[in-house]
Amino acid sequence: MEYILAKYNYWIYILLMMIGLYAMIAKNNLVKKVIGMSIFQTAIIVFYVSIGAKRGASIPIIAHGHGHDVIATAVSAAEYANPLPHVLMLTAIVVSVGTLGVALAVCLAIYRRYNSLEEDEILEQLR
Amino acid sequence: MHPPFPTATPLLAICSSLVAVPLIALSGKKPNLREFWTLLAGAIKFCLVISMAGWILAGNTHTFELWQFLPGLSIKLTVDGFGMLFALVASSLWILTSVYSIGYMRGLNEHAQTRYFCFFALSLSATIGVAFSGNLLTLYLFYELLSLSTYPLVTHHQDTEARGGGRKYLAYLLSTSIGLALPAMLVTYSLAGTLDFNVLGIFPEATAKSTLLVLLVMFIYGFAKAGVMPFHSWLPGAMVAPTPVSALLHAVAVVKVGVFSIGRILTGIFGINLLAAQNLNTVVCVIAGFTVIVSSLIALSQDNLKRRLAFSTVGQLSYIILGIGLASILGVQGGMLHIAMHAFGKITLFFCAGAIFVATGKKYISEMVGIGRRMPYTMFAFFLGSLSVIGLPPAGGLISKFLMVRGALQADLWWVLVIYLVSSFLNAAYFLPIVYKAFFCSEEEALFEKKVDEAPMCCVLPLTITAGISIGLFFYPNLFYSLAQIAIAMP
Amino acid sequence: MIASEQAVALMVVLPLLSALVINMAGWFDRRLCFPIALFALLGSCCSAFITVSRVIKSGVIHYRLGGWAPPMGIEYVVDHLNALVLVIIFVVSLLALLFSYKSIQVELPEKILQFYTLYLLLVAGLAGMTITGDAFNLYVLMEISALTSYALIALGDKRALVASFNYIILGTIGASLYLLGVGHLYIMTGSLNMADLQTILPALLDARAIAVAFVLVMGGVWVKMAFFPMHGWLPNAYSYAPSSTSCLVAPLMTKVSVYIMIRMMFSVFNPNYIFVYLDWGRLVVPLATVAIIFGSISALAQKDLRKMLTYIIVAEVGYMVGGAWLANVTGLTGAIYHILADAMMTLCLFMVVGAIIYKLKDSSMDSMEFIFRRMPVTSVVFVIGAFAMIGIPPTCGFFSKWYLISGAIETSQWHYIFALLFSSLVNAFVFFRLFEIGFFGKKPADGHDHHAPEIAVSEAPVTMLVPMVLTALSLIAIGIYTNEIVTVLITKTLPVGL
Amino acid sequence: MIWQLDLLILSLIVLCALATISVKDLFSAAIIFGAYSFLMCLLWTEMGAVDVAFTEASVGAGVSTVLFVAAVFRTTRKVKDRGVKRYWTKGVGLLAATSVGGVLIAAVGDFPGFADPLSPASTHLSPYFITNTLTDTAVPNIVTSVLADYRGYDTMFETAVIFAAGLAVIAILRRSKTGVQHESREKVILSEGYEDTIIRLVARKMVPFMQLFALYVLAHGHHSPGGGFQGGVILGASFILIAISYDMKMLLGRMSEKWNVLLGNIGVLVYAGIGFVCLLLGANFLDYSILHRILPATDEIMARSHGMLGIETGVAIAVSAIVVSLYVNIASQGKHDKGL
Repeated sequence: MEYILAKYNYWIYILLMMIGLYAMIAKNNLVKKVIGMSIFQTAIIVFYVSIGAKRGASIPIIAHGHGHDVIATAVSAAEYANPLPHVLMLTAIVVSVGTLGVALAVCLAIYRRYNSLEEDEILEQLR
Repeated sequence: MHPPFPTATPLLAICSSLVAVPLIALSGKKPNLREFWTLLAGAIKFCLVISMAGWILAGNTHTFELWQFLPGLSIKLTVDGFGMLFALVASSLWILTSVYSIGYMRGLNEHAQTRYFCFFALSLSATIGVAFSGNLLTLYLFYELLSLSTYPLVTHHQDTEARGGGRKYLAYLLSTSIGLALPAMLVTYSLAGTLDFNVLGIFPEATAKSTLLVLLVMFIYGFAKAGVMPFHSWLPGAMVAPTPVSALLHAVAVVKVGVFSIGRILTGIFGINLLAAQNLNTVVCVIAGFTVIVSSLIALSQDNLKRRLAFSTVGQLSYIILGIGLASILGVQGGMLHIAMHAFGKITLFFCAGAIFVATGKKYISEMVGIGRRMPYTMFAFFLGSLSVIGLPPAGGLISKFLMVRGALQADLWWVLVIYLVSSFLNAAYFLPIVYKAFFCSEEEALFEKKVDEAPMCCVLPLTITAGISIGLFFYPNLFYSLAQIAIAMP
Repeated sequence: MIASEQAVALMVVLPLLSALVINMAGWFDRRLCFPIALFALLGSCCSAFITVSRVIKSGVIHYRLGGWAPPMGIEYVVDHLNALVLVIIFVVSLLALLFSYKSIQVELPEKILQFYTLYLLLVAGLAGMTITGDAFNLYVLMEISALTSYALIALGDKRALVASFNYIILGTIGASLYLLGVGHLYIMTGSLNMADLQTILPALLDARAIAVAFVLVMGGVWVKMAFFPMHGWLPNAYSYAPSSTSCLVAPLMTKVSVYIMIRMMFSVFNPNYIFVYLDWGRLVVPLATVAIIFGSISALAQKDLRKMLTYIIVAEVGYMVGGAWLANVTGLTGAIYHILADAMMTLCLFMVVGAIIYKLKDSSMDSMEFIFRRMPVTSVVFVIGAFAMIGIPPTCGFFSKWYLISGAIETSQWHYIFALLFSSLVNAFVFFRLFEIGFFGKKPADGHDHHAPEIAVSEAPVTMLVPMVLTALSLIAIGIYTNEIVTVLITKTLPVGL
Repeated sequence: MIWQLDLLILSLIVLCALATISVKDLFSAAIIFGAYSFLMCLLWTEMGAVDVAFTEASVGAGVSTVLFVAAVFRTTRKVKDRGVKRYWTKGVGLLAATSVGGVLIAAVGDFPGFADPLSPASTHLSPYFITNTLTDTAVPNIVTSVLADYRGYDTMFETAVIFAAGLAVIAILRRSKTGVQHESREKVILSEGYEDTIIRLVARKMVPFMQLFALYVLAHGHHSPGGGFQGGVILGASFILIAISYDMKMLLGRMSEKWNVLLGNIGVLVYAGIGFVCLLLGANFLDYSILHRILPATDEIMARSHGMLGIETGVAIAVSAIVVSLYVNIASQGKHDKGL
């Protein structure tokens, strides 16, 4: 029980990932696939951000630190959350919105040509 | 004492016809100029080869490393007795075949003659390359080049039959070389660490007999140009090619390259000591002996002259493999010598078949009754050629067969002797009736609608010469014989 | 000298900057796009060659981006292996660019601007993937190359959109799996720098999470390289794309992915872990065998030239994966050499098909009819490319097979040898069928001395012929210089402990 | 961190995810997906990842939702249910999902406990960033300093990704110019039916504040959550608001397609250009400290800070322009005639 509770974030991210992956592969509607893709990507973000969490730490912005003249006060690493996963995930979010845009554009172009968003109908027209 | 050996001569000998390819291609509009290039390249090639012969006969070998492809493995040219023997045969016959081709192609007004001569020159380069290969990789390279450059020659007519023959040709040759010879070569390399030919064999002593056996079988079948059954059927199929192609490529270049390769592998990769010691020579003899007998029997039943010649070739090739496979000194010498003897004899026969076709348009033996009166020179040459192939005096074939028989005795393989005798009898049985019908049966006029005369000069001259050489080799076999002796002289 | 030190950075920066410049200049005059792209790639090419010579002379180059020491900052690491891959990337992209000059004017006259911008971004992404020493940075660059290739493929004919959509879905799965794998590495080690990871990982051998990280990274990369059974997206995507896109994408994308697989296997994990501790070579090599056989048989069944080539790519990916997983030096050498060889072979054949499409507006096998008379230069190039694919010496295809088979012999993986030989034979069959159509026409001629119908020579434009001929020559040159390439570049990169 | 709250949000997220992939109406799916993103945003704030939360709020919940809605609006809302025929695909999907899930579950056992301060991730690299950000770069927001400087190379390509996406959407969707003019002449005011004075008034009044806030987020990114991305997205959102409340012509009148792409281009160019200037000055690519040679009254550390501001500005320009361009093209199917 403790094993499950201590890592609940990780269990949830796996669940989200499975939902997203299932939607990407099994859904017939293209927009649904794209939604699955977004869920899949956010699941990874959950994972990374969970890595960055630190018990008893504050947000990764150094308090009262304006300019490098006042750095006499030593900064303790334990006080602040791990910033690296946050940075990585900023990048990942932006990348995912880029992918989302392109995927939706392709969906629209497909709809314009085949007048359908259902995969099987499109494949039938291609045949 | 000979002058120092020019290093690059073997390379030049290979390249002389390669250089001719673009020249031939560019002068396609002017047939005379084109044929001049062909003949010039042939003459240069022959001179280059013969210039090395003295040096080789003095007991030297020459190795020339051209390019290192892989670590410890290079493109390497070696001139030794065996290679020299083969190169001499191939380059001398090329000149004759070129003359003959000119007569044949012009006589029949064939299409795409430029393409024909281009690939003809290319395939000769590959043949000489095989002859001078210093290691198995180089040999394989030229072997593949030969398969590819002869494909357009085989499919020359471009009709359904030619295309079928061409497909079969490539399918057999490529699939065996890629599927059997290449992996066998790689396994050999990983076992021995080298692929350079060495009369002592290159395998380490610890190699298991079963491995050797598998490799041996893969090599023999892998070089399918040698026509060992059951990978022989491309050869009759490829008879759709124009006759000069059949003559040169299926009496000399292609098939002899296959046999030469197997000979090289038996003597240079395995080494005859190993073959004899491990009793592997029996395996070779069984495989080759089977082909000898079966192909001779098939040849008996063929009516198409070229097909009969083709099956005869299949049998004779295995003769050579049988000789080398005996793994006794005399047997190997006989096998090597038979490459030359059979080449001159068989090319005469093919030339004759072509000449008959040019003059009369006949392909079938049953239609050639009494033709000897019309084409006496041709049919007499045919007679001499068949004597050589059967191994009767006064033709060169006798000497090589005699050596091989002695080799069988030397190797203590009595049953091989039986194969030789039976097959010689069969050879006689499928050749001599043709000659008999041509000369001694009453002429049936109905078979020849119009007046038939000899084929053009260009066709008759080469076949007369080769027939003459076949006989001449009976009396003066020394050149080839001493080359063969040098080739197998154990250090 | 500064210029040669900065050449490392310029390789990636030049295509990126020039992509932006092209986009700006192109809004004013479209004719500016091509020359800018050409100069940028020429510059990158020169930088790549300078870098290679530096690597050969003085060993591995580290370049700190932003001046930060790794593992804090991101660094470029150029060793012999990725120097080779970088040269491949820039040479191929330069040749493909030259090739695209005419074909793009016919196929996508309205999208020239976007095409060249995306093209250079793609090149920048591929080069960045190859050069980076940071596992996460690799993901970002993987996405940029993926995103641009989605778009470039979607510009193709009417079926390209659906193919591109499938590619987006599967490409995203692949990249995400990779990212997840990097996440697992990060949670276990706290580091993202490849060299740093390699020093930390041996202490964590027993952790199951590390094995999972390895599976995820490999899974992601395999999806990206279309390794069987994750190959489904590739054939359609590459065969419906505009021909100038497929000339760039087909030779490079899978090859760079293979390179990344090798890099992850040996520069992040180590051979001891993969082959001794996990011992998964026994699982992957049979899969590679299946990939090769499947790819070859599918290629045999195709009627369309490009479709056929794409299935050959699927088989070739099997070659390289199998070679890398043979767990010996020879096999890995073969796999790396095959990256080079296959990139050039694929480029060669795709350009030939591109030229045929340009001239005849058709890529079915029937379009090859009398091609030898119609487009003699193109068909000679085609013959050389086909020989390389079949593996006929002295083209480079023979030598990669040589190494791969030797490597398999050393480990007695006979099924893999069989698959390689089988695919060579199938390639031979496939290409000779085309030669026959190209040489003699579809239907056999009847009669003895017929003369084929008169067909005027109508060759592709010079801007297509030049890169094609250069590529064909390079196939032979690479084959002839095998020994040099292997000893100077490849053997230097082989990981210790193999 | 309150684990009860955490758990509550996580379960809501899973519910939303399930709902969004199972509803039959795509419009609902898009809206539920928006809710999903907002919940994510909450979760991350709660976990201390404020910058990620900010980005998710603006990018994930904001722009993504708008794009989804626009796409659905342009195509169809209905999802046809063909459950019967698709057993095979569903089987593959289930198989893939469970196998990947199984592999992932196998790994979790080895993970350090959630939020463990002694985990490798918290002890290996991050302490360096936390303790040295002020001495190295004089930027108190560690996320900003890592994003824009320590890992500035990542961020440059991230901007390039966005730029590439914008360009890709144009390449895929945009139709020829002649066609556009032709169609827009026919339908002059297309959003007539949606005309609503209150909305327009509120929107018009909001836009300047949004833009001001965007500039604040950008400029203050060194000291508080935010930065180029967030600022850029908000700036872009203000333009999208105009397009939604009025019509696309009004937006395009203020910011033509050409300028849009050019701005996106310039943004990335500012970023890469600053990096390139560093290279020209003799330092490594993106090594801003060298900029102190050309910037007045700065030492090497402040040069890094200023360099970051420069590239963040570039990012903001690029992101805002590309977000608008994404919206314009997707909402109008590349015809640039009408929006939502």
